[in-house]
Amino acid sequence: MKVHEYQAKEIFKKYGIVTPREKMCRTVDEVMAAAKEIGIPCVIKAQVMVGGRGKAGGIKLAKNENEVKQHAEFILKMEIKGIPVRKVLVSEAVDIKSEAYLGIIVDRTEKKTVVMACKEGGVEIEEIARQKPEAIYKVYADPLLGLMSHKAREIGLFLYNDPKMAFECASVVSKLYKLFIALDSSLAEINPLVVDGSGKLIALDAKINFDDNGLFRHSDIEAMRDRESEDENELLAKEQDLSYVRLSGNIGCVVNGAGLAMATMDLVKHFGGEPANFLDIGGSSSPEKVMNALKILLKDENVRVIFFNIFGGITRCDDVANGILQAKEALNIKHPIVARLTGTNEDKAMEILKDAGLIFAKTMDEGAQKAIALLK
Amino acid sequence: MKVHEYQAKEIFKKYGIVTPREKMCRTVDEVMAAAKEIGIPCVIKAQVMVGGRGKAGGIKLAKNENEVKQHAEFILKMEIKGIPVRKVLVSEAVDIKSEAYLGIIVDRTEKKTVVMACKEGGVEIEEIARQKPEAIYKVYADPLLGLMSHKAREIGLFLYNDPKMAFECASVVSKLYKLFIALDSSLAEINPLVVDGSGKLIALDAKINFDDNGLFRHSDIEAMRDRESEDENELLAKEQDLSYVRLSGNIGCVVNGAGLAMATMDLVKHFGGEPANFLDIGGSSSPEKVMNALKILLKDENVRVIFFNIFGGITRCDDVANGILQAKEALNIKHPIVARLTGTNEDKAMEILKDAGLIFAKTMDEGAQKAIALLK
Amino acid sequence: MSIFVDKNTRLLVQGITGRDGSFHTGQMVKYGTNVVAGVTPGKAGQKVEGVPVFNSVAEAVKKTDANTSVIFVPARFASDAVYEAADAGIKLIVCISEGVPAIEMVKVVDYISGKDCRLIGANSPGVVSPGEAKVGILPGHIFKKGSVGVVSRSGTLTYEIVDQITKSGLGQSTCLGIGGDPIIGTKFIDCLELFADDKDTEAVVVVGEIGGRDEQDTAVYVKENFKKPVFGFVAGKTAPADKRMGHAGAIISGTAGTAAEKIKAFEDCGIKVGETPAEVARLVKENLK
Amino acid sequence: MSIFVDKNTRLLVQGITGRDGSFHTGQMVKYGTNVVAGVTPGKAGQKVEGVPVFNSVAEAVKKTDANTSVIFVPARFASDAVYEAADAGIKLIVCISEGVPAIEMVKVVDYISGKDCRLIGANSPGVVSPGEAKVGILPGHIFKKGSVGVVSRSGTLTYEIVDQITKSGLGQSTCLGIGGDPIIGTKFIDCLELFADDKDTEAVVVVGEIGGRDEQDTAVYVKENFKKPVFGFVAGKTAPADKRMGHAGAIISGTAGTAAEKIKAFEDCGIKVGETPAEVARLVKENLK
Repeated sequence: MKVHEYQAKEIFKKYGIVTPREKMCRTVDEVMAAAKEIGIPCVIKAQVMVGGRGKAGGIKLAKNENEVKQHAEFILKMEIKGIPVRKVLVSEAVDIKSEAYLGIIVDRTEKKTVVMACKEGGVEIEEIARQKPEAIYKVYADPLLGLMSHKAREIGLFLYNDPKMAFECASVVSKLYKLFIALDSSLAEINPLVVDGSGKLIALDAKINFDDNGLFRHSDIEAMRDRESEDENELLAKEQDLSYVRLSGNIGCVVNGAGLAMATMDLVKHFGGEPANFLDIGGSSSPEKVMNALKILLKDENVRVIFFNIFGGITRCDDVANGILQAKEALNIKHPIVARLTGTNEDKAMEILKDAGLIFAKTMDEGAQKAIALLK
Repeated sequence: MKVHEYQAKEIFKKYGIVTPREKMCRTVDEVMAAAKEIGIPCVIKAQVMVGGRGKAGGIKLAKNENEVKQHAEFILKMEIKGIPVRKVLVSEAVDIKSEAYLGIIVDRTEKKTVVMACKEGGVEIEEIARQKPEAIYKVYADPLLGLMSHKAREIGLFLYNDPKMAFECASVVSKLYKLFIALDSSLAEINPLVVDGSGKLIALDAKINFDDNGLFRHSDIEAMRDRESEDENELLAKEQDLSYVRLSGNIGCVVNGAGLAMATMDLVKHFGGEPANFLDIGGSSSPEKVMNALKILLKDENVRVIFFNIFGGITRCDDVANGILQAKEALNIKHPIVARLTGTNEDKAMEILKDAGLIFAKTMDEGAQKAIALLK
Repeated sequence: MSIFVDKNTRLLVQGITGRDGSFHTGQMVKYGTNVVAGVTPGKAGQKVEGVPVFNSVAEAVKKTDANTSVIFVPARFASDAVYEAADAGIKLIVCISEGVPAIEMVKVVDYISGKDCRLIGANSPGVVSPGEAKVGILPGHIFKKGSVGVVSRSGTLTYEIVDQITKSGLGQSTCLGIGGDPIIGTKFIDCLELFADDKDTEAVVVVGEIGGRDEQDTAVYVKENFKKPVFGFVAGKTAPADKRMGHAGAIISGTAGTAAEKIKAFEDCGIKVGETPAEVARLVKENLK
Repeated sequence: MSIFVDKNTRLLVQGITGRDGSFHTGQMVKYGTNVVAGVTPGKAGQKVEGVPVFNSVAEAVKKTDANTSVIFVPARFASDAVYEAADAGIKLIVCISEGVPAIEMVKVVDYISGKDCRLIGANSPGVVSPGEAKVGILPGHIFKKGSVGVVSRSGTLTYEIVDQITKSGLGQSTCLGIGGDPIIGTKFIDCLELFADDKDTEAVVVVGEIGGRDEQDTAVYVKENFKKPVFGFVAGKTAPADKRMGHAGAIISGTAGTAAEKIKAFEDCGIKVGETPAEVARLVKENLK
């Protein structure tokens, strides 16, 4: 789960990491008031959960009241990568002396939490990682003891020559690590971490992603979810224990298992079609789950054909068949349905579906090809 | 550092461990009021930080208002092992179905925190440890991961056959461990842990000792210190970075280093004398420290001779000598002083003290013997 | 021969009285797995599918000499279940539970590393050595004893590929899912090291997916160390960036962890990659004499 | 020969710029110890008694090949100092700092146990191999090269006994204080194991005190495993129960950990116990040919 910059900064503040004076606003009037409170010049930043806000023109310095108004009006009407900007952050214009990068993730290869630092701030860390990986300094936390003080100091001493700055930075690192662990984060990033004119360390930007698997124990974080910014069907799916991601194609895929669901999308593409979605109905599915899945799938008006690819293991094909039958009637589905149901109770499934007007396939290859053919 | 039962129970409550309804009182009137609030019959328990309260008559069941008054008057006038009872705890009379022992300490041999459980409650665990060690069930916490849930369950399943009770107990164990670690305890004990008539687990008594080395990070615990119950000279010594324990003899010992201080006491006893105290002036001593040490020592009116045993390493003998000289004058010390100062700058020390009227000794044996001889 | 599980496996089921635990205990017993014990704290004395239930793993191990454990408890209890099994001397722990937070897995994996114990998963569908033992939730009927090793980050996709391999006439030595989470106990390379020494394994199929760089590391390992033929598949070629595709570990971060880079790494290191599951089976069949 | 420290010791001082650190660096240098580096974060570039100061142990080790560290930092920073030294590959860490909470030491000791590293202390006065190296705060002038090993839970009491041994005409192979805290890195038995293999050590003096049962365990170890003569002393015969006698570890808990039971254990296992420090020196002298 992601949160906005302004939300991440609220968390930062709670953990004692210094952020600029700033205020989240939803309207131009709010922006005008906030700018007066914070002081002009100020920076107006679009709050959207995608990268590249700056390049898209979503971050602007306002040097006078007029510019505050202009920028606020402009940004609050923007769309960035297709996402409408509904909130902006009005932030004090910090006098930046230097910029650095600080981030924490769980490193899959080392199986440890890693703190990454780079003397260049404000850049895409993945870009740096590709182009000059040696510029990224990494320090691993002990899985059980956490990030020891000397490791936090190591980061500080890497980023800053001045010992006072280095130790102040070490303290920021320790706080960032503490919140990372306490909140089951998957990413906590300060980019850039800046030194201002008075030699103070400030987190100019903030990003925290949370591990979905840890959310059950952080209801306060779950409460921060900006439902407006997320795909409502994806949220709905999650609530019903389904896993759904919308794509831009027209062949709706219903599959059991995440790996098979991805492989099914790939297969549709392989044979020249365009998958409309990823949809994993999970391991132990019931007719209701199939019904729910189809409800979500059909909210996508691009969908023209539905392709069921079920490999029955724990999932029983007859359960899926019953679900299809019920949904077809209840939802009055007119879309052609290609069904490839194999494994546990596949014979029963065939019996259930024999008069349902479906197109059957023995293999997933056959199924994908038939689904594509139906579009012609 | 130790706290009273009522204070330990306040901590228990904060961590969710169930204790009886009860109230700490300082006067008979308070006890009468508390008993009415809590209900009669009730139990009145002397709050002193020594073992054997029960045997000494410091815990009494009051079955009616008259008895409440009688017992309160009696207990609030008691001395237990020389300690006057200044506070009592008025506690609901719990309907006890079974009693068990639960305790946590740091095991020196295994170098781990250990949870100990015994099906017999209300007994001295050291007594059990000596007489039937097999009756004590031990579970070690992982130093880094803590007490895993399955280990807490193991304790629960050892103490109770009924799974519901066992899991409730596991939860108590986890809470007790949590507070033990969080507060830098050296002992956390529930003795007895009882099951009441309704099948509820209640900590009927509570004991927590704290690691003095950890107190610097627990000002809230330090604030619980009952200065009335501790020897004021020992507290004063601690504040001045000295380590002092009063004994009952008449030869006051001033030594640098804890081991040597103990050995000095032992030596006095060995040659037939009685040490008045343990007093370690520490590693890097100054004249002021010697002065402070003598001030404390002389508050003990039993002291008739003072024996300095200093092995100069980091401690400089001339510093000690100057301290003696200054103190002798400032405090107008009339007691005979035997001085054995050896090691760093011992010649300078001799020079300083040559006209001070002290009795000198070359070895600690000689010093102890001269000190004893002075008493005759 | 085979790896991880075989006729010597003495299996203990943690969470045996739960819905999934009891159902799959039945399935594993039916397959012929030697299921010797189950654990659900507080339910000692019961039996599930004829298997005795104990209060703790330690007790179960003492009474039944179990050497392998499969975990079916809810995610929030899974890490403690692993600790309990490891503390009780279990040598192989297969964790089926899905949804364990990554930060907990970091601790679990570190703790296990100090013990003579291997963890597969979490979020693994299990391990099958056909004709020997089935541990986990994989459907037994698709397997056939043979010489192809299969190791995968996925569940049903593995079944699909195994099924096609079986239908092509070949069998499997051992098949397992290592789990779809970012932090897992056993990785592709760990399995390949064991397949390398397994006489019955003649070729290995590695089924990867988007996210992380385990496939890239594996490719290099295969090129440098692995003598038997390896075939690959990578799911998620059409997956968008920054979206979790079901599995917690299946996510392209920015531009890292794409299927394209994994496929390239495989091919650069001599691993033949199938475009579709069917093609993987075909490649194996064609290349195995 | 000797144990722990010798001519090969390349010493690093953690907290070298502090009051105690700088003073004792001078003392150690004067004794002839090869002090190669000091560490105080943020003070790199300075020199103390001619010894270069670095920002981190890792950097100091890289530049100077230090293999031993002595810690003089305040108690609340001591455990991190140990972690830092262990992480940097230091093989022997002598922690002088007094006042580290026991629960922290439990973690430190556990962490160290997984590394090729030994910790002496915390709350140790240090280690001296006369004529070779002095690490810590023990006063150098009382030592003389010889064949008696001395290991103690105390500081000045050790000096007293060593001084008397030296004055009796005997010398020492290695003398150390293991620290007066309840949880310490190295115990009596660990030292005896090393003294057993040290050709230059002919006899060992064990200086115990009240609290815990390390002396009792040591007694049994000596009886069963140790071939050289061992002499003992136990401080605190007159100490009252439940009072901490200076050292955090010197406390009789109820009726456990008394001097009497320790002396009995020593004597029951063939360790000759001196009633007074002077008697210990006398016993050693009389029994050593």
